[in-house]
Amino acid sequence: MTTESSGDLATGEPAGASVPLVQLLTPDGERVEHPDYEFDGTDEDIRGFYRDLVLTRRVDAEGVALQRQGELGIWASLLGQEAAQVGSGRAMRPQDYAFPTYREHGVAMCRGVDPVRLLGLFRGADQGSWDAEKHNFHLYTIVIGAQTLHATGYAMGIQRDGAVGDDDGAAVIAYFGDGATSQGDVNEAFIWASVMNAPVVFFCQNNQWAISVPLERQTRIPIYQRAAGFGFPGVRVDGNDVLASYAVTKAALDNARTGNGPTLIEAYTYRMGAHTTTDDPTRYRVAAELDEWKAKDPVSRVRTYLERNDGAADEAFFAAVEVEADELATRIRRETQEMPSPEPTSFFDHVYVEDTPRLTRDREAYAAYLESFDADAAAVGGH
Amino acid sequence: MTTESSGDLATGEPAGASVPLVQLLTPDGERVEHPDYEFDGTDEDIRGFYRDLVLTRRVDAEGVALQRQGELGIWASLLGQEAAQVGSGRAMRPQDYAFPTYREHGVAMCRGVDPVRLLGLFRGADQGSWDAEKHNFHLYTIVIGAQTLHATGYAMGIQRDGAVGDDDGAAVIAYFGDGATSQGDVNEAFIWASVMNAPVVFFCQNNQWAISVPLERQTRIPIYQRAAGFGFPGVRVDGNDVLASYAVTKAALDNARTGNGPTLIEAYTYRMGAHTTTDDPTRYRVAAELDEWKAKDPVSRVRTYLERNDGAADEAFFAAVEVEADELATRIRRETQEMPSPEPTSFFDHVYVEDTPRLTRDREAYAAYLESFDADAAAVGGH
Amino acid sequence: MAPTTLGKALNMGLRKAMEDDPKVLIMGEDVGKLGGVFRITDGLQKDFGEDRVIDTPLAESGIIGTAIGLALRGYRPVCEIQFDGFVWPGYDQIVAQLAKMHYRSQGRLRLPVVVRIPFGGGIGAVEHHSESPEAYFAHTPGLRVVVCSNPVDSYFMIQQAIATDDPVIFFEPKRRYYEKGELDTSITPEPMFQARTVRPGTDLTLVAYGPMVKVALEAASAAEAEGRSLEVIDLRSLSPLDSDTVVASVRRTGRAVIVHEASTTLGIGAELAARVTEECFYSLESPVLRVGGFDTPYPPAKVEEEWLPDLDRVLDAVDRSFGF
Amino acid sequence: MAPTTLGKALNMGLRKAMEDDPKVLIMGEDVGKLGGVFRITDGLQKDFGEDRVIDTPLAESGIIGTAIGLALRGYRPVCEIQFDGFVWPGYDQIVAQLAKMHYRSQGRLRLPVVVRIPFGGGIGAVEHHSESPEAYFAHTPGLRVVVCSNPVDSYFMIQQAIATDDPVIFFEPKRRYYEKGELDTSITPEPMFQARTVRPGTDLTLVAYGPMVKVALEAASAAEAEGRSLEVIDLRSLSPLDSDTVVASVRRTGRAVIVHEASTTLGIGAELAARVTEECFYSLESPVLRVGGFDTPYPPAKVEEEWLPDLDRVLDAVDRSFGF
Ligand SMILES: Cc1ncc(C[n+]2csc(CCOP(=O)(O)OP(=O)(O)O)c2C)c(N)n1
Ligand SMILES: Cc1ncc(C[n+]2csc(CCOP(=O)(O)OP(=O)(O)O)c2C)c(N)n1
Ligand SMILES: [Mg+2]
Ligand SMILES: [Mg+2]
Repeated sequence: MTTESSGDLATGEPAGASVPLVQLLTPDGERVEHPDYEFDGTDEDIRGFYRDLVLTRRVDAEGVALQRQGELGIWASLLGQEAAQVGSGRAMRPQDYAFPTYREHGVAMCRGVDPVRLLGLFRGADQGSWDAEKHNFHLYTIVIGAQTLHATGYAMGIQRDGAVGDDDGAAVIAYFGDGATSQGDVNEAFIWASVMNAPVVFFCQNNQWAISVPLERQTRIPIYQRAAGFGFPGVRVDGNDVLASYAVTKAALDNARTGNGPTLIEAYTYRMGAHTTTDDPTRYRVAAELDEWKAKDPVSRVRTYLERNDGAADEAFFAAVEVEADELATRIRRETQEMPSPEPTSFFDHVYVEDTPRLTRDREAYAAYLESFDADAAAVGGH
Repeated sequence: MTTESSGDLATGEPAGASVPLVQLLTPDGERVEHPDYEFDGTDEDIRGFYRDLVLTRRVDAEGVALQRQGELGIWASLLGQEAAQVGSGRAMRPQDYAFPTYREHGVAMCRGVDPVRLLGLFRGADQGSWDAEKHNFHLYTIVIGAQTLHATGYAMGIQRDGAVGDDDGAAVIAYFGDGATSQGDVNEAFIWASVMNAPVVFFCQNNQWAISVPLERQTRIPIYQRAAGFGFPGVRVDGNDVLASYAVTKAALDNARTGNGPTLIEAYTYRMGAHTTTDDPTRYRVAAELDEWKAKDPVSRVRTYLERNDGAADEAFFAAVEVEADELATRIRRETQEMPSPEPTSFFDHVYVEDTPRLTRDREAYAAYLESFDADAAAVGGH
Repeated sequence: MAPTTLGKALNMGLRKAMEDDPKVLIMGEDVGKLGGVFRITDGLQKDFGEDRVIDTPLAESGIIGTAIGLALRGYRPVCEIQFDGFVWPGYDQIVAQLAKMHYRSQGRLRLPVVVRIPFGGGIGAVEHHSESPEAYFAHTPGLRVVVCSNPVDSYFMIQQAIATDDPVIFFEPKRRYYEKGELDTSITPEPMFQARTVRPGTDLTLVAYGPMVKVALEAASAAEAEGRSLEVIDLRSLSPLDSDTVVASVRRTGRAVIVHEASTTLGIGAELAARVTEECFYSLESPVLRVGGFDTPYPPAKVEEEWLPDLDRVLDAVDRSFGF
Repeated sequence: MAPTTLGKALNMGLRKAMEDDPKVLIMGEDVGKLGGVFRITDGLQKDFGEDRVIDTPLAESGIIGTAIGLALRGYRPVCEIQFDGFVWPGYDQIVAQLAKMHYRSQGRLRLPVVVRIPFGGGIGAVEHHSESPEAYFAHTPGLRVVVCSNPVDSYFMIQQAIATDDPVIFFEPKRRYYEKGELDTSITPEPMFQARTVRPGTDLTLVAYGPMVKVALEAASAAEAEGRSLEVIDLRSLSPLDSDTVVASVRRTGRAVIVHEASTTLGIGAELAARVTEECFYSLESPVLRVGGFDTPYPPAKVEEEWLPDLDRVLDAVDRSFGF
């Protein structure tokens, strides 16, 4: 693992300064070598990544659009973070388990979650309706940082199952943002994981902003260096480079599954959109920043690579992905619009595995109360 | 500042391994040089330290004895940690402010707090009765780690007062234990202090144990290295060496007061007694450990130094200190035994700056209720 | 005198407090350039600087914990918790430190810290953004807990809270942020820790606070049409809980209904019902009834209107009260 | 059948649960070699190993948060919070995660986590070691909250709690740890989420739980001498709160007094008073009275006996009830 010496840490080097990061595909679509990491896949794999990136971006755009049209209450866009998510998501094995924030739509798709399922939460129809255990992809966690402890505990469970130690072992990946690194929970997760040597990878998407708060308010040194203070490796990867994100995550997960403990990955990236659809980034950041990052776009560099390298992908491939994305968007839109709202008394369900007597009574009384309106309406009309 | 490179951090070097620590006075009473730190005081200062160490130890012993005799509910002994406390406490300037745990009796005395005041809390007569603002020594904090954030906020106040930046600046020192480093609050304090560049020194007395839990359960690398992960310097000092504890703390406080931000000091020491008087360390640690540390006793090495160096101190000096300690112990004992218990209705006071109507009513009603017993007793006897 | 939204009134009140006392600080997530996600601190960092309006790292315990330290140094921090559901990581600092330090020090130390919490539902939000955690604070001795319900109170109460030498948990009804009222900043405000009768009546006492005051007033109007005169009380202060005002009213009306969004069990209504019953036992013609959120977690937004107390559920409780 | 202390009964119950189900884990500060500061987990690490009895780092949020993860992986963690006053750093994980995850997942995920909290005062301890925070949990939908009061219940209830697929906050009356009772481990225990009438009576219903059950029983004996027959109910379950058992009793007796150590305002007594009044309005001959800790922080140990409800204060309330 590439970690920095801490000599410079003490000098207070700015957190965003030009720190070496692992890159395997440049913004111009050139593949480059790195001493510690290599991408061991084929062009077919890269085409697969490209497809994932495009579909992820399309789903995200559809989320924004559906919110604008009033179909969703809010949407948290991942625009710009596709490569970090697809790269890390694809690096997981089936037996691995992911604990996401509220923005990991790309990871969700890698885990086989139908993106329509993601929209329910933002529509207000549910609080996450996919089967976490089927996809090994936990529900979204909104309270910043809380999921990193769940991930660590889950990893301790893997240890107790004896499912760690060799190449078939399982590992956990915990997603969180740059802002989250300030939460006590995240630091406690680092401590637990380190002391227990738990098979967990901490994947921080440093998208430079926590809503309106810039990175400098969360740390004065690069985030990946936090790990050194807890005694485990940290590495910064180009989060807009899907190959590097894949390679670095794969190495870290393999490290974890074989019993070598946690790693902190800082995926250096940028939130190109607003924090959520209710946010207005013009209040706190300058447009020039966005332009700078557009040049590092995570999707276009893969396309450039595929186009430039004869035989890597042809026109038909790109067209097919486009069609697939269009169809996916159409389906999402339709299924979201058709998404049923929960029944009025549904909120009494699943408070506990077994209803309490009072919940049963409250549900019945409320149902009767609701029915009284129908009756009233049939007669003279209620209040 | 001496900080380690993080290269070895990642390898998981054990937290208690033989890591370089700053030492200026060996267990044998020899003064030694250190490239980064020197003790700039005189033999008179060292005699002063000796006196502080002896008085601190005597007060502590008296606390233990008073608890055994039922005068205190509990006592948290600092036996073995005298040098870390006296060294750091004496390094403070009058304008500096300390935020202690429940074990900083030695620091309290350096700050001019009458030790009898410390006993009230352990007796159950109060929850800390000294004037924190007079001594610039906050009340004891029992919830592990909470005070580190108070210290950091206080340091932010110093910044806002413009009282930081030159040699006359003020600084804050936050005390906590090795176990406390696992609390979210302590790590959040590191983040705040680092990002705000607050004038605060984090002084961790690593006494190797958090009740029965050994250091390895809190960290897998030396504690002082935690600071590097947050971008500020960390240093390990021999916590049983009063000269080194003084020199390192003074340097860190001066760094802070002049605007150079936080430092983490790990005072490497040992809790020679039980966690508190209710604890039984034989359940979880071996006697050999204690013997090892007895050889590093923080008090005897200063005495050896003073005895060995002609003119540094004479018999009369040692005898005078002994007399003073005896007198102090006698006074503490007497004043503790005479300490009045709070009035029965006192617990209604100071819930708020101004009583609420209900508190006033409750107090009156309760006073009347209590009086009814006296009346009853005068008549036929109550229930 | 101008029509002003509740949110803007809070902003004006904060500005006034900062002008009046240089020790007043604002701290929290996104309170600076963004002006908070609800813009309650809009423009304050620009005018008072980054030293007085502090965008903090993202950690609630850190926010409250450092605010305590700042208060010990003589400042008067006003902390913003971004949404009700995010106060819990800071809860230890609130209940074990902030609430107790004055007591612990036998009155020597003062902790003039205000914790602003936009609270309540009805805004179509995702989980953790619609909670009503006031009872958790009101059960904690050492904290003062107040709730504003209209622009005038908002403007004055935030200043009164900041001027209070005890810690104050200041709840803001987020779904009313954009509702307007006439605001005359030149009047002398009433004391903060008292309930207010916002509509007199003779037949039943209807008690509410924060977002539910509006619903209670609507219910009183609707009931009037049915010939029932409801007295509406805006509690304003939950700790100290001004039950005296309610008791005095119930002694006249003989009936009471209390409304809040928080789950009914152990909500403020429970305490009020217990006190009112004890103090008005012989005046009560029916038991104190409670209309609260159900005893479930806050539900997804698509059914929140069913979950939340509303006009109909209040009127239903009024009917039930008269049915005893 | 042997006289066993309450603490030992808990230890035996934990051991039994661990023997019966290899998925049961114990985690917390000092639960290993030390066996916990109260020795409730004594000997368990020795017999079940460090993988099943885990001495954790010193951080309550970490304890609860990782327990949630372990539960998601199929384990049944039993977390020990060392003292009542130290639960707050873990409170967010309890109220925002543990309590809601089953609901959030529409029942797909189950969180069989037990959080053991030794609670209450009367042991001469320093600050934060004598708190009664049960209402904070009982106000939180999604949590189950129970309290044991005697060795038999302790032995069985801890096993029942571990067997429950919902999160259970398990309060243990620390000042009763050393009190003995006959324990027959072969009997079939009663369901856990129900109150129990521990002494029948006809004139007044006296309700208590945890450490106050003993005081209530003593009060009933004392009252008998004055010719009053008090029915004593041990609530046992605070969430769900078995008010039905209390209501049925009060319908017979016409009077109720409820006792707990927690501050009176918004304590369990408030909820019980509200419910009982609503459901027994016409049977009540006097209002439900509450005997609780005062509305102040827990005081220094030297005056805790004055602060805590005791025999005399309970009898005083009984007198007042009959005085109506
Ligand atoms: C405990 C908590 N406090 C505050 C919030 C409100 N909030 C939602 S997202 C966010 C910023 C998160 O920033 P970061 O961790 O960098 O993730 P990003 O949104 O950039 O992906 C904040 C403050 C929250 N969800 N949880
Ligand atoms: C939040 C919290 N949890 C648990 C405790 C109980 N407790 C008191 S002291 C202690 C161990 C502290 O260890 P350390 O930080 O190393 O300090 P030391 O006692 O060794 O000086 C524990 C667990 C507490 N006081 N606060
Ligand atoms: Mg971010
Ligand atoms: Mg220690």
